[in-house]
Amino acid sequence: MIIRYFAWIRERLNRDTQELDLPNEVKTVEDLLHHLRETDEDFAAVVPPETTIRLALDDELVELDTAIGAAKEVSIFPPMTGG
Amino acid sequence: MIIRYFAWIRERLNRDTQELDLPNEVKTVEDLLHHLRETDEDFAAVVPPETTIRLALDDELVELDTAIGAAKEVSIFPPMTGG
Amino acid sequence: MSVKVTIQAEMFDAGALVNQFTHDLPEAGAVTTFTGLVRSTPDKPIEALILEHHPTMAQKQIERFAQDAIERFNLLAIQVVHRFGEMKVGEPIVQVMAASHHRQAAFDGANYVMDWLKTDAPFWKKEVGPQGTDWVDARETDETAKEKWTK
Amino acid sequence: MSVKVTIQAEMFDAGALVNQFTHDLPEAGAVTTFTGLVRSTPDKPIEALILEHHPTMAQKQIERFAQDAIERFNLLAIQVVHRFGEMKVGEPIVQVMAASHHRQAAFDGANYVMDWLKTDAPFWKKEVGPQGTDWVDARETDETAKEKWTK
Repeated sequence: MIIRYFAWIRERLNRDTQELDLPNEVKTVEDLLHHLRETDEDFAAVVPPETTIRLALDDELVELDTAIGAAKEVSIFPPMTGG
Repeated sequence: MIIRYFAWIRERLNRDTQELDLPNEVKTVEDLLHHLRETDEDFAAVVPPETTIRLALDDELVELDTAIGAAKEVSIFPPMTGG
Repeated sequence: MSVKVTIQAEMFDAGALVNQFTHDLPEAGAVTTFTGLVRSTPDKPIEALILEHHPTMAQKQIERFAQDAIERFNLLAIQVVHRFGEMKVGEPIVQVMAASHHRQAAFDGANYVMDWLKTDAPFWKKEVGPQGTDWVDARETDETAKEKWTK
Repeated sequence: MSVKVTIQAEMFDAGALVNQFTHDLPEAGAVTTFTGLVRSTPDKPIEALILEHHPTMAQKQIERFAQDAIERFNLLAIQVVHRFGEMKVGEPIVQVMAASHHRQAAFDGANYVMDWLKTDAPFWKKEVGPQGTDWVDARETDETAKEKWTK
């Protein structure tokens, strides 16, 4: 699983991508966030649970309860401000 | 009083302007239309009462019951189709 | 808060107008441009359009709609160019440009001016087609389009 | 029924894009163009904007909004250009052009794409000002702007 970070999340984590083998109990995008907060101090500090973030699986915006399934990439980012 | 005609009304009347001294009893724009129909065969034929027309007094759109007052020009035309 | 209205027979360059309009507005975050063009469709092919107009009234009316739009939507600037006379298929007839800080005001400003212009600006279209010339009838939907601004 | 989406770092010429887009659409009676620009206001002066983006996702999302707009408003064509990277005050960030037979569809098409793009296209703005750089917060009103399309 490749994880991509964007905008201030990327900046504060000081990394834009990361490869990770997910344990079997990580089924949904929300599980992944829990897993990252438990195993990664930096992530827990930069993206605490109350942070407003948005997520994409393989270029599709998803909700927290979306199953990760066979997705190859998860993108984690703040609300968009384009246009 | 100058009367200006536009679009198909102008074409069918075969005139674009006309000068006219209005009798005292012609107070409103509607009175003027009656007066034109009574005194001008061409106008009566081209613009019978059921015709959808619009009117302006000195460059301002007006209703049938608007008083002519001190206006110098009346414009008579079909609904606009610009833009 | 500037309003500029030009009524001309000459062809205009739609893109060049957009660039000129935008050039001196450093505070504008949004510019909406509407361009109305002479169109020919397979079911009703035309060769050209002739626009008759009432010069003094057209100028005054369009300036008024533009000023209304500036105040109603808090715009930075609005510019309208409307042609009269004969124009070929594909040529621009009218262009309305509205600039504002945020996008919705720019959309609404241009849309508002176009809705009023369609029914209340003294222009009349005559189509030149294979069967001769024909005055264009006013569309009922143009009259009702204005109603969205009175809600 | 064509959709063209370009995501690029290079500056673009807003007016030239309008003219290119319009050139090959003889059936289009209406073209609406929205141009979003880097703006600096007296109360919040900035020098430049840096846009970060998610390239593959941005392309797919914008193509989808554009295709939705084509079908929803029966448009003839839609084109979107969105920049990323650094841009100066007054430079264009994004341009959306919608062509249709009649004017309201062209207005709605461009407006619809912009509303979705603001909240669902993966771009993030960072302002470069006298006090350093600052990520732009998402606006609540951008999120609610989409609601008008679900009525």
